[in-house]
Amino acid sequence: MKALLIRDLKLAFRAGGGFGLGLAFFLIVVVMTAFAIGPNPELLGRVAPGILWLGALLACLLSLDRVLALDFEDGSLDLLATAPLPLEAVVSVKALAHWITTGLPLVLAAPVLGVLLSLPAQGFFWITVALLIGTPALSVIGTFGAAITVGIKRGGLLLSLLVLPLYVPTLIFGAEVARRGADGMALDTPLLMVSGITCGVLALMPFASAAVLRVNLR
Amino acid sequence: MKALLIRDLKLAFRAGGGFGLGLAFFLIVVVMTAFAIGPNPELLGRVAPGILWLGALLACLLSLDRVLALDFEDGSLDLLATAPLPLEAVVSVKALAHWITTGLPLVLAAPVLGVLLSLPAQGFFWITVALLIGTPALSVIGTFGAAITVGIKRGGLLLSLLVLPLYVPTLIFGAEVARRGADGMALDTPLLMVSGITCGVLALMPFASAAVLRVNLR
Amino acid sequence: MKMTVTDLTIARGGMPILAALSFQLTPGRALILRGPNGTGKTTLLRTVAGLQSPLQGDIDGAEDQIAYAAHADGLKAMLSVAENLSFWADVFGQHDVEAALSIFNLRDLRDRLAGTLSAGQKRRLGLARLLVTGRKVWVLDEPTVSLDAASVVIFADAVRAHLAQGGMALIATHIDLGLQDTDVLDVTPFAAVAGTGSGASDEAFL
Amino acid sequence: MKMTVTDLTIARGGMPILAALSFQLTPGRALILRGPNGTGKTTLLRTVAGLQSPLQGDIDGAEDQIAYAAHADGLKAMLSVAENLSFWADVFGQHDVEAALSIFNLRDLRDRLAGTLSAGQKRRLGLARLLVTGRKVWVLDEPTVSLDAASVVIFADAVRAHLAQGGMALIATHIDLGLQDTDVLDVTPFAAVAGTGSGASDEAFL
Amino acid sequence: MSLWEYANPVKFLRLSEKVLPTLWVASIACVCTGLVWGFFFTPDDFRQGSTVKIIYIHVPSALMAINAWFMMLIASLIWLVRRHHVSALAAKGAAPVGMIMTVIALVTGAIWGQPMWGTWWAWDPRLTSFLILFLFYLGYMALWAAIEDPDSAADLTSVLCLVGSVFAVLSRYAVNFWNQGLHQGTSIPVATGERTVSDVFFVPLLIAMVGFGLLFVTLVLYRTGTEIRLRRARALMAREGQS
Ligand code: HEM
Ligand SMILES: Nc1ncnc2c1ncn2[C@@H]1O[C@H](COP(=O)(O)OP(=O)(O)OP(=O)(O)O)[C@@H](O)[C@H]1O
Ligand SMILES: Nc1ncnc2c1ncn2[C@@H]1O[C@H](COP(=O)(O)OP(=O)(O)OP(=O)(O)O)[C@@H](O)[C@H]1O
Ligand SMILES: [Mg+2]
Ligand SMILES: [Mg+2]
Repeated sequence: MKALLIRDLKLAFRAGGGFGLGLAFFLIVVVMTAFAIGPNPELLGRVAPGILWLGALLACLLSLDRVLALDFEDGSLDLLATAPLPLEAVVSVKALAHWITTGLPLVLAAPVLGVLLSLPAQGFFWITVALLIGTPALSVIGTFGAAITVGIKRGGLLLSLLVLPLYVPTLIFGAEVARRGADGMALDTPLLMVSGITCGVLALMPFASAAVLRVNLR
Repeated sequence: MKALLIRDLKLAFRAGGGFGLGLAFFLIVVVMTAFAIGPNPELLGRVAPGILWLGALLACLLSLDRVLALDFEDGSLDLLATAPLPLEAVVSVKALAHWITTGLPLVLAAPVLGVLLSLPAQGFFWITVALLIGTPALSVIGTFGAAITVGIKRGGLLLSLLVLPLYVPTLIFGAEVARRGADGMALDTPLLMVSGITCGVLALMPFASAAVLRVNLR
Repeated sequence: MKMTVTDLTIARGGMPILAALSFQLTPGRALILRGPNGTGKTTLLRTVAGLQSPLQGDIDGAEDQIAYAAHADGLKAMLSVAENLSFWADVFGQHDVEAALSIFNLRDLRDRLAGTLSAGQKRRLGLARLLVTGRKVWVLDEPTVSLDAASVVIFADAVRAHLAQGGMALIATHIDLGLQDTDVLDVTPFAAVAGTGSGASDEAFL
Repeated sequence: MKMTVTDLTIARGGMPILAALSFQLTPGRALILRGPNGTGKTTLLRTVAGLQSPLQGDIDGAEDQIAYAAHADGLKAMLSVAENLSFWADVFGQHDVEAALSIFNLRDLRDRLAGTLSAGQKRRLGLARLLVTGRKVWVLDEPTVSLDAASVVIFADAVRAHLAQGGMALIATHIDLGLQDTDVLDVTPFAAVAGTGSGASDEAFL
Repeated sequence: MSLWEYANPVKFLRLSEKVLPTLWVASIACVCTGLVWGFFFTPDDFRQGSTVKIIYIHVPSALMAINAWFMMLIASLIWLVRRHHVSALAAKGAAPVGMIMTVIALVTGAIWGQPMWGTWWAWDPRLTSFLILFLFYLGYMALWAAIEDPDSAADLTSVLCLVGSVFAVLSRYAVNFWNQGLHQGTSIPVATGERTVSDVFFVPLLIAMVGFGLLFVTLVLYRTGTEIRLRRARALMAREGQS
């Protein structure tokens, strides 16, 4: 398992997949939104938390199709399936690797981008917290989507079609936390919900993903 | 050339790539935005034109990595390069196919989604026009990006990184057209700019794409 | 311990392609699968390796014993030869890759990115992987594709060594591997006759 | 018309691997490239096919004459066998694919999705592509990989027929194709000696 | 004789062929009576005017849209547990019907919203969750379309349906939390004890709902039959190609 994690991280960095790209994409989406919406800072400030979440979500999404598809194409998955470690472990490790290379950087970058969107001062802390709690769910759910679409060549679009609806609850509560944080309102309910979703997903999704993956390998 | 176009369209439909997916993704992005920003219709109305453009842009983006990469992986590109038709033609056809399967549906769907974002009544016509004029540029520029990243496995993320900045002018002017249209202001300047960009890109990009592709093939 | 396959029926795309197939793998011996293109060798190997489930029949003594190698070598273009190999070694709980490297003389290529290898070199690396799995049963699908004569000999020696240590091998191939005293199984006669594929997913509809 | 390669030097990854290579293809004759793994056959073929440019030397009489077939067959999994073939036929301005289909007996597979073919069937389809290009010079990289004996014979016949019509063929292979009176070129002696790769992109830094 | 024996495609076909004609007649009759009655023989609502009549399409379709997904969920479970092809195909056949129902509910709702709320669309929780339901239908069908091997497709879509249902429920709550809407609550007696609609409107509505229910069953049976025949043809052709 450790070997797998290390290898995935290595690959992410070498193949120009990891860290940088997700971040850069995040940045671009945010900037683009600024362009698209127009320079009005007050307006930007109001939509900032949402846009940050949206950006994070899309950045995750775009890197999802590399999670399993690459290994499927070059046969690594077949070999891993015959290897001693259970598929559940494999998908979990993959999700973890995806989070480290995508989710984590986003969390760290969010405050900086918040500045670009003139996010209200008290919002910074909460957007970070919300993302920190929410992004793991995104990675795990995403891995499930990747496992379903792994057989389909370049299934990127289908993947996002399947995954995005599953992201809805996380997004809503996450954005709610951020928005309320920015407006300085009470936010324990949404915060609880996000944490709940993340925990539940972390606990159960890997089994679903592994099951689906087995189907796709046969 | 006709053969190539027909084949690409066929593949787009069979491999579950074409039409539907791009649309669905567009729809989802819009819905997600609403979740992220909040249900306030007045606020949504103001960001609507921008969001619609952003959605169209991302939908294009996500389907870009299928444009050339698939043919590269299974060796078709090598064979096409040794075939009688010039690479310029090949990339143009590919761009066309991409527009037909992605850009066109987006144009048609935009007004409907405008409803969801409570876009002001007079905005509908102009957002459609703006997209109709703008999306071809997106496809052609995107094909260029695809040609650059074709060597890289699952270069989807890198691709979007390279392409999005190139999209900025189109996005800005396109969104401007839409916004001014929505506010009922004069919009001939941005309209001219968008058309100009599209024409220029259509005329010149294919050569750049073909050149880049040649480099990647060797 | 030995591996027994009894009365196996396998399918692709919902239709049985090989039926009533039985054979045995005994330590120290290799079984060569032969048969024209499209008879179902690959499918059979995948089934034995547990990558797809048989329609009927069962496979005993295979669990966690099998090292599978197919057309796709599972190499990462962006990892060096040594890294690729040691990754699989770790996964299978082994440690030294030097032996494997030198046997398939990949020593001087060890730091080259796998993506820059030639077809044959890639294949050699793929085969070297078998040595670091420490598994007893090798299940190989056309292992010598695009290997030159010398490398084929190297491979044959590797198989012989593996058998000598009480290993087993199930190999599908079209060309002669120069392995002595191996059992040969021609799968052609087992081709499933239409309609006999009881349990095939589509049978229910007839 | 013939095809002449004079004093060719080719490189991979910025280092020359074959140098001072000269040969000729004459109508009606096939040239077999031999050499151990990693000597540079594939690179040579790609250069001849115009997919990469040589460091030195030149290739005459090749432009728009070459049909290239490599490890990757350029097949679309989601298109049927017939569709795949007729696409390439259209691209090369040819029309009937029936002949090609029947020669490589793919008739009964014609409506099967290419993605569901077995390794050998895929390869046969890839070779059938050559017939619908109508090109005079065939440049083939290990064409018989994963073909069974019968199919190898079919392929050999196809090549012979092509040559008989005044075609030419440049074939890299490790196994014997059973083609009579062909010229054989072993590329091993032309392996570039380190440092002689004048013109190699990195030379400038030395 | 257990119900399961109709899990055999052939038996199922025979049965459906027997019952389908009657079902067609019955469902169409119900729908027509319900709608005609509702449209022409009920007084205009004092507040909503004649626009209220759209309820006779809107509500039934809305209900069916939800029930369709339930039915798919159950069918998927049956497939995963007992691997009866019919149930998998039934789920496959139900999806488009359900999606159409969703679209109808959305469209009629939107049309209704124009006079009632003065807007075509509002991010009301129920409306929104219907939009999400629509997305789930889209994904589900896209997945069916994208995979060639029918059994894998059945497995994958079933799992997706299970997971999807969980998240659909989650989303429902999320949306409720996110925005308290203007869409009125349910007032069907079965749903809540008392009712807010007077009999005059209610009886035809009931008939219409029954009609839509029947129509749904009919369509699903019909489509399942088609799917089965397709698979059968496929099997026969495969057999041809083989022998
Ligand atoms: C696109 C938008 C809409 C959607 C998706 C939608 C969805 C639904 C759903 C799911 C039901 C559920 C049936 C139930 O639980 O009782 C329903 C019932 C109903 N809807 Fe809508 N609706 C929409 C718009 C509207 C509008 C604009 C109106 C007009 C004011 C409206 C009025 C009703 C009424 C009166 C009922 C019956 C509720 C009851 O049982 O009394 N809906 N709608
Ligand atoms: N989805 C499918 N539908 C119908 N037939 C299929 C499907 N997939 C594979 N087949 C057939 O199953 C047969 C077995 O394929 P397999 O790859 O096992 O053959 P093989 O013995 O490995 O051939 P080769 O020697 O060429 O590798 C082939 O004839 C193939 O055409
Ligand atoms: N980027 C690179 N850097 C250094 N060497 C490289 C690079 N790419 C390829 N090579 C080397 O170039 C040589 C030629 O490769 P090529 O594929 O032409 O060999 P080949 O004759 O086709 O071998 P095979 O018979 O195995 O197919 C190989 O030894 C390979 O290792
Ligand atoms: Mg095979
Ligand atoms: Mg080679």
